[in-house]
Amino acid sequence: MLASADTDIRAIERFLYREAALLDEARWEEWLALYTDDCFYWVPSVMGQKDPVETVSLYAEDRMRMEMRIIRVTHPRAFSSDMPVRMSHVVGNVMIDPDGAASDGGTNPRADLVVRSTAHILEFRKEDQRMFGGIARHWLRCTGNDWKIAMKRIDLINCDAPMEGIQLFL
Amino acid sequence: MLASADTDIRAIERFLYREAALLDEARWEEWLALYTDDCFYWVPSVMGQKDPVETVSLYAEDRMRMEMRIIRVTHPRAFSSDMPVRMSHVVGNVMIDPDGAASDGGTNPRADLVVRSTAHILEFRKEDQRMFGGIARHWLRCTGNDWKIAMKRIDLINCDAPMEGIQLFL
Amino acid sequence: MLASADTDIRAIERFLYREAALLDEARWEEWLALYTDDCFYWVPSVMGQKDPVETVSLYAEDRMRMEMRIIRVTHPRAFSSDMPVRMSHVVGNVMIDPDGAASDGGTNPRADLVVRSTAHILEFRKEDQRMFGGIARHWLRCTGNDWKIAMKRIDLINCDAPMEGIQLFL
Amino acid sequence: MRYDSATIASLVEPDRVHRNLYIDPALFDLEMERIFGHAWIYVGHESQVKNPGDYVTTAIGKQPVVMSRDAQGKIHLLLNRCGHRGAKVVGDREGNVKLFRCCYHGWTFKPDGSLAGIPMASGYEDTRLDMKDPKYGMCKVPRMEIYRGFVFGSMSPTGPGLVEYLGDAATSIDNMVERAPEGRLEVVGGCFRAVFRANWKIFLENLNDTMHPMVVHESSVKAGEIWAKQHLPEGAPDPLPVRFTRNNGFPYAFWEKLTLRGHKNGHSYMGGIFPPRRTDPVFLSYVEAMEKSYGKDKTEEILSVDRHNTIYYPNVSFQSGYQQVRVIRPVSVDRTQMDVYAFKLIGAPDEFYRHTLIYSNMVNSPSSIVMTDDHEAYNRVQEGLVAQANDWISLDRDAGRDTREGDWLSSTGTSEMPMRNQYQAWARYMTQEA
Amino acid sequence: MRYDSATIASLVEPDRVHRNLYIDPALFDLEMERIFGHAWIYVGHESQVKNPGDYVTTAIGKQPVVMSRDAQGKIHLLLNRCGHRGAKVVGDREGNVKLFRCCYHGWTFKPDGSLAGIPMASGYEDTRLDMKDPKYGMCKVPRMEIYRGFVFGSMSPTGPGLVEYLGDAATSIDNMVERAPEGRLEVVGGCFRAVFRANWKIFLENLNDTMHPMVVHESSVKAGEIWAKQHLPEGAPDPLPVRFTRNNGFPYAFWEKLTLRGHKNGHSYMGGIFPPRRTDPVFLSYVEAMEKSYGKDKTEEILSVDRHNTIYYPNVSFQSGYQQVRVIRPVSVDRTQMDVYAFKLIGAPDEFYRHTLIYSNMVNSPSSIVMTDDHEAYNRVQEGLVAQANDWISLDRDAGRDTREGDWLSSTGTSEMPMRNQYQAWARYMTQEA
Amino acid sequence: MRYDSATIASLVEPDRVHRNLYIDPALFDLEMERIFGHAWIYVGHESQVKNPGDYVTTAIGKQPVVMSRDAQGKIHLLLNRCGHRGAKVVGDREGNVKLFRCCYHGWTFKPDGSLAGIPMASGYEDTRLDMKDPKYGMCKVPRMEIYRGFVFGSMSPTGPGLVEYLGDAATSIDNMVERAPEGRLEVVGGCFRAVFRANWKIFLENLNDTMHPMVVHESSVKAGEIWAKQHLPEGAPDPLPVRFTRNNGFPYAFWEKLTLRGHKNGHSYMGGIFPPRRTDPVFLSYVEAMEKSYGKDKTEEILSVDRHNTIYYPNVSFQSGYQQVRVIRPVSVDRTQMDVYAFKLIGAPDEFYRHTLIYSNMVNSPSSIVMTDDHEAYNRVQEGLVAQANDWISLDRDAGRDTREGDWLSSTGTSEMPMRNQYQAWARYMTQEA
Ligand code: FES
Ligand code: FES
Ligand code: FES
Ligand SMILES: [Fe+3]
Ligand SMILES: [Fe+3]
Ligand SMILES: [Fe+3]
Repeated sequence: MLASADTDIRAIERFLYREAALLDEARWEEWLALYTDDCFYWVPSVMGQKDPVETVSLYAEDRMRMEMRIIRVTHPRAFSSDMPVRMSHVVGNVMIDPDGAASDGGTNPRADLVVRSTAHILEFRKEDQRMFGGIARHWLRCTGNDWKIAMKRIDLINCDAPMEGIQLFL
Repeated sequence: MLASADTDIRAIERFLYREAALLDEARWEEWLALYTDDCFYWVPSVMGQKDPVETVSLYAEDRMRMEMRIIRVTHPRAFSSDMPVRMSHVVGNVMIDPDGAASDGGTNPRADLVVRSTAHILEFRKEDQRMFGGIARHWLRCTGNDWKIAMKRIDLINCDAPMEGIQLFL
Repeated sequence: MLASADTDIRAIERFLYREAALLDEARWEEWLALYTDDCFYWVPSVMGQKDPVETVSLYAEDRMRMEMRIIRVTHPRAFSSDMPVRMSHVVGNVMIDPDGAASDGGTNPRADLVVRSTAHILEFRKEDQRMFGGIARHWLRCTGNDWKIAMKRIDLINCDAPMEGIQLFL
Repeated sequence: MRYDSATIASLVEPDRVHRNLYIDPALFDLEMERIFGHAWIYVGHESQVKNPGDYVTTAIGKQPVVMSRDAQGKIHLLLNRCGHRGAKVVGDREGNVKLFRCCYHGWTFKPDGSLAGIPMASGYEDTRLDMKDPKYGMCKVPRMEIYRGFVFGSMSPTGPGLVEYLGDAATSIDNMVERAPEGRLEVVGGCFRAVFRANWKIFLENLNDTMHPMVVHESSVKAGEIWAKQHLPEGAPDPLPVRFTRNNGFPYAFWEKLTLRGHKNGHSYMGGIFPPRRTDPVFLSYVEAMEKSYGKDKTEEILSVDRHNTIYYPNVSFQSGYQQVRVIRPVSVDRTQMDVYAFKLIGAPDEFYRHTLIYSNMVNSPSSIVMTDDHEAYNRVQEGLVAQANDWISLDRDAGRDTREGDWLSSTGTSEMPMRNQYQAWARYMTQEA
Repeated sequence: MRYDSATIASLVEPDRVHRNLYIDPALFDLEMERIFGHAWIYVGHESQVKNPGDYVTTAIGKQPVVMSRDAQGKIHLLLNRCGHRGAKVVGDREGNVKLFRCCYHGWTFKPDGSLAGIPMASGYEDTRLDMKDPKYGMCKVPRMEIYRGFVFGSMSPTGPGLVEYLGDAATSIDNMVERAPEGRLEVVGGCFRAVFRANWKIFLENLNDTMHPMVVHESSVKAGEIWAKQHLPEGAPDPLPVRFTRNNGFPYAFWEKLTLRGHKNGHSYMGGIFPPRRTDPVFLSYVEAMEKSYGKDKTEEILSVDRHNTIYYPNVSFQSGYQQVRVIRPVSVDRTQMDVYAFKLIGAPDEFYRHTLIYSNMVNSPSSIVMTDDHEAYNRVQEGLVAQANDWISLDRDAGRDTREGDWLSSTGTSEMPMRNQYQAWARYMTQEA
Repeated sequence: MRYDSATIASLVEPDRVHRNLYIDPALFDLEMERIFGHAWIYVGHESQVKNPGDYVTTAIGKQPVVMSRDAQGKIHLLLNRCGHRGAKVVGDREGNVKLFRCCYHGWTFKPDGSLAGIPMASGYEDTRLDMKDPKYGMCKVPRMEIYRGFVFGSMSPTGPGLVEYLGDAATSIDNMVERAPEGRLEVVGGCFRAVFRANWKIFLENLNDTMHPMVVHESSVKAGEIWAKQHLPEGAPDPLPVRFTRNNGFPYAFWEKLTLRGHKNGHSYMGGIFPPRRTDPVFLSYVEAMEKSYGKDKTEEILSVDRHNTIYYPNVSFQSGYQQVRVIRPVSVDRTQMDVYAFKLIGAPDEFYRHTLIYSNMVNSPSSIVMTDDHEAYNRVQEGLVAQANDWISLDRDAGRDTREGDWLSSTGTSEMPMRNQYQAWARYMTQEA
């Protein structure tokens, strides 16, 4: 019982680590392939934001907008990226989050479980680094013998601070 | 044997992750409930500090002082917190620490094992972030089918650097 | 099968955590003992650097140079260290890296597997902290019932940024 | 270096400006004094302080300001500083109070800034302190005026009134308000706070700079085009995200034909770049609501006012079609904060506001695939101007072709007239000593 | 802006000071020159360099200083700079050496700063270099004096001696020393280093500001009260942590009755806020040790001296009851470092020192639930003073009611007299050109 | 503080310099104008832009510069700023283009900086804009000259030519080039970028400062010695890593005998510290290649030129034996960036270049066990000079013993002559107003 719980969490960790690796290596197509067709990617602009439809969000993207962002970032003329942005994700404190559903902002994604982890993201651009940190939640849907991400939400501790441009997915 | 060691460490990780989550979500009562009545919370002000009674400490708090800090932080007039402080803890490199007892500063807590982990803590307040890092040690006491924290010690790598105010527990 | 994969990764994590602990505690001899006699320690100065012999590297050290660095850092007259440097390593996202061999820069180390992890390293010196982050790869060789590090490569996201002196191993 | 008026005047020519305007901290300090210390500065909207006791913190240049509503419902602009020993009284961004209370010695202030109470006031008998003296309260911003719900403040006790100042550039505000079936707007929830490493004037230049979109935004234009080609049947209407990105890629001929008008006080606006009438059900139900309030003709009239960015010099830009208001706070000569607010049209269907948010999130977020390119362009200008190559910045495009009618200059849609116009206003402010 | 003496004098009035004192970098630089460059500055305690060869690094204003003890046991204050090409000689915070050795070319210096050796000194024959010339050594701080173990330095070769400077404000130091049964104090282990984002003078204002505790510290006052109510039987004595927090919440009447005295050189002190005689066994055994050394009456006399903070202008504060010494180093006009030392009373029971540490950890740590609120208050003042609302900062409380006796001003316990007194001293220093 | 020439001249004496040279931001700004704005500044090597369209970004003082190669193969130095509104045109570090394109409005520029195209140029008819006017292009660095593949630029349109400027200090460059069997060098791959918190001149002082190695580098000297003792049989030849570290520990007698020469323009060089002829197979096969190209005698002649660092004032240092070039960019009065390039000798065996890289990685990397100690020493000087102890920095060693022959000063190998020589040049530049 505990063992199996343990097994599960290991498999989930592997899955989240893979997502982070794809982000850090800018392998966008493979990254997006981890998401469901009806996925939603949400980074609120307010701590504990209720929903993505009553107030602005740093990111509130369905698959269409995620695809557009990827086309753009990989486009040769995305000059904001001519000094490339590099990222390094630590996915920490991975836990099954029984109450996670409550934070779906009313989007009610179809998912089999919600995983909560701590995101520490170091970003480098031009000659500066900055750090992002907060709680990441993944709504995972079981598909055959693998997972897909139906929704991802990241609550950054500095979500409402003045910020310089963010180019990539967190 | 290895499997069981493995199982143990998983359970311990879950426990430490839970502590971190309660800190990051400022759920102070639940957090404190993880500690024993005779607990001790210690953050030295000197690298490798011998004990908490011969020199000052950033934190050297028994349960009474921990309770007072919580009352204070949650008090509406705690104006230092009217721009709330937010934290994000990564609990990394969790290991059983066979020699951990040696670093109890002579407090000799009643515990069943000492766990060592690496703490990376990102803090946000007003518009700034700062990073804390170092070694965290938890003295865990087995209580029925769960753990309690009899003592926690964090050795920050910048423990003796000039510091702006720290509001919360690390 | 999955269980055993799981078991392995746990053992590997324990091994990498131990390496990090020895670095954070400046226990250099014990740290070096984790490496094989024919080991190679490499930190490229260019993102995705092809090899260590056609362009400069932040570190490109065989065991001899590693030993020299340790003698030097521990030497009483290493005045750059008279304000000691302190480090805190989080070893995150530990994964077996099936394609890892490709990034050996042509050094072709004799190893049984390549492990990929995310390194977040907080460094303190004088009164400042700075953060390093990137992908760490360990080429592990199975020796009896333990591992040895045949090669370590760290690709820092700021590898080509102007940098103040780095004293220690990352 | 200290600047006299003659020197300052010499930095601005009809068709070019001196590089120092963007990089000299001494000029920046003078700007805070002579422009942000005199002009009408946008500070917020009534709806941010709906109820008595509500307050929000804002700024006028580098001055920390509180906008509050008193028990009688009157709005006040206060400098965020205690009359005792100067502590910042309000620490958080918004809230509701009966009295403001200073954290240091507990002096209290009414929402109108007047001193309400001092612990142990007896200590002040027979001293210079006079509880009625506003100096001992939270001082008022010398002037405040509200135009159709939009609150402006001026640090100067004298000068033209707000209405005179806005002139008929105010029509863009009028139109944004009228676009609400109930004629009222509301700020809901949070706002974006973005920061760029460039002088504040570079942002103002950009807002009516119609020669930049197809270049700066090329990657998001392509994102829209490529996505559409991949996913949409030939000739299908653009979903909003595609429209919001690809429209920046319109041919030069399109931009050249846009209206472009500059007002003598430094304001300006450009014509719209999105189809003023959409055909999706959300928009249609919105039109329905409009017609119910205003009738067909008036609705037609309101919706036919088709403007993109309207700049009110020196710190705010309105985009009425998607109800976006962008406000800047200069931080230093090479750093600027931009706050972006999305407004809700009271009386419009909820779905309509969703579209407003889609615009905000896609176009005006710090993580927007559109705006980040603008900000990088600003940063690039700031980085480039370090080079001493040449003391002058060109504003030559269509120079000498502006036509004046009353308070207004008009030009072709791709002219640099709006910038020339801004710097004429700049020179006027900056040469007013005192 | 460059300040002449008349302008500086005009910035300080008897009952108010000009806002520029806190925010103008030019004034800050002048302060470093005219105040920290002349006054007696506290640098440390003898016990920090117990043995020959011991040294610690410290500072006088922004000057890096080394306090060392030579082979004869004499203490020296040296500027931490090599006489060759200027490298900082001592890099760590403390240690023990026979000779200081510069890391760059290996010049060596005696603990008294004199040049001990130069590799290949032959290269200096017939040159201007004279090994006996102190300029080629580590230069001495022009003046050093020690008062009962406390070391002060002055960057000015002339001026009043330390004893004259301290005047009988020195009685607070006397009392702290006498509180040791053996009449000696000792610094043990580390110290706290806290930083706040405010001008250094705001800290000095705060130390005898008795109108702030019940407000600034309200949350920790409540923490003490609530905890006590929850856990203690009616009327039980307060455990130390409760006392250390709730006492800040005493009624105004209590503070008003406190002694408050200001010395002409800018020093001042306030009466005690903790019961001078405790009844716990630790304190009783301490009293026993005291009486063994001093006898009953003298002990009574010593313990009845009941003062809280004593300020020695411009950089140190003593709290004798719990043996706390707080020292500041101005970093910039809006940034200050504060070092806190806990002293051990030699001859007192070990347990007694535990209580000293409990006080340090609870009240003076960067993570204290008490002091962090003070520092936030200082930061708030610095943030608020950006506002141009009003050029003046009020020091009106009980103005005009101070009574002078010799070097001293006295006032009611809640008066702002100590600040008025500090700024009179400030103006005196700052108008001494030289 | 503003400096007139007399004041500046008074800051430099034959045997000492004033502390302000290292810490006064006003002097730093003047240096950027009068030294980095006039002297020949090293910017890069031809091989960094091998092919038509290749470019790299570099700098002259604080001026952002692009080095490019046009279709005809000609190299150009351009200021990295757009002729329109000033945006930095090139954002990345290197690349290849047909035309540079500004990110903001799409103006394009030829590799020679001339304006190639403007979208909708029609907007500029009858305006001041003239497409042929270089001001509207990417402006050229006023002068560029190339000496044997090494590219220098000068921000001053007038002044001595590069050859005259280098004087016969150029022989160190000649020798480095001739050490390539094919007489050509090449930069391969990346470079190191190190930053230290000290004034740029402290770096220049250090390069021919032969009194520092045995002290600053003691820990790496010991590392080499100890490792050798532990692992090598008595009298075995030193492996390179041991040589690269322990040689810094040679006795003073060795350094005293080194050649040390200073050129009137501020340049200088010192004799070699590594055996000029190695005996390992790699070196022997290199000599073979050399002799194949040059014949025995010429090879002998080339390899017998044995110099360690050659400084070309004010921003570059050559080490020919291991083909290291170190270039500095002053960032601010107390911050400097250093770029280190390793050169490949065309025609030498591949293995030979490996040795060059071992030297780079061990000696010149930001994580080197050697250079980090130099940088810490520079930082220490900057930290120490805060102390007002003494206004003067000593350059006394062997002062008055320099012997002049033509453009050159000579001295014993441990003299501070090279620094005295640098500051004579410094004073010359700094007193040229204009
Ligand atoms: S500063 Fe506000 S009450 Fe004293
Ligand atoms: S700088 Fe100290 S010995 Fe040269
Ligand atoms: S700024 Fe370069 S094209 Fe306009
Ligand atoms: Fe744009
Ligand atoms: Fe206080
Ligand atoms: Fe060196």
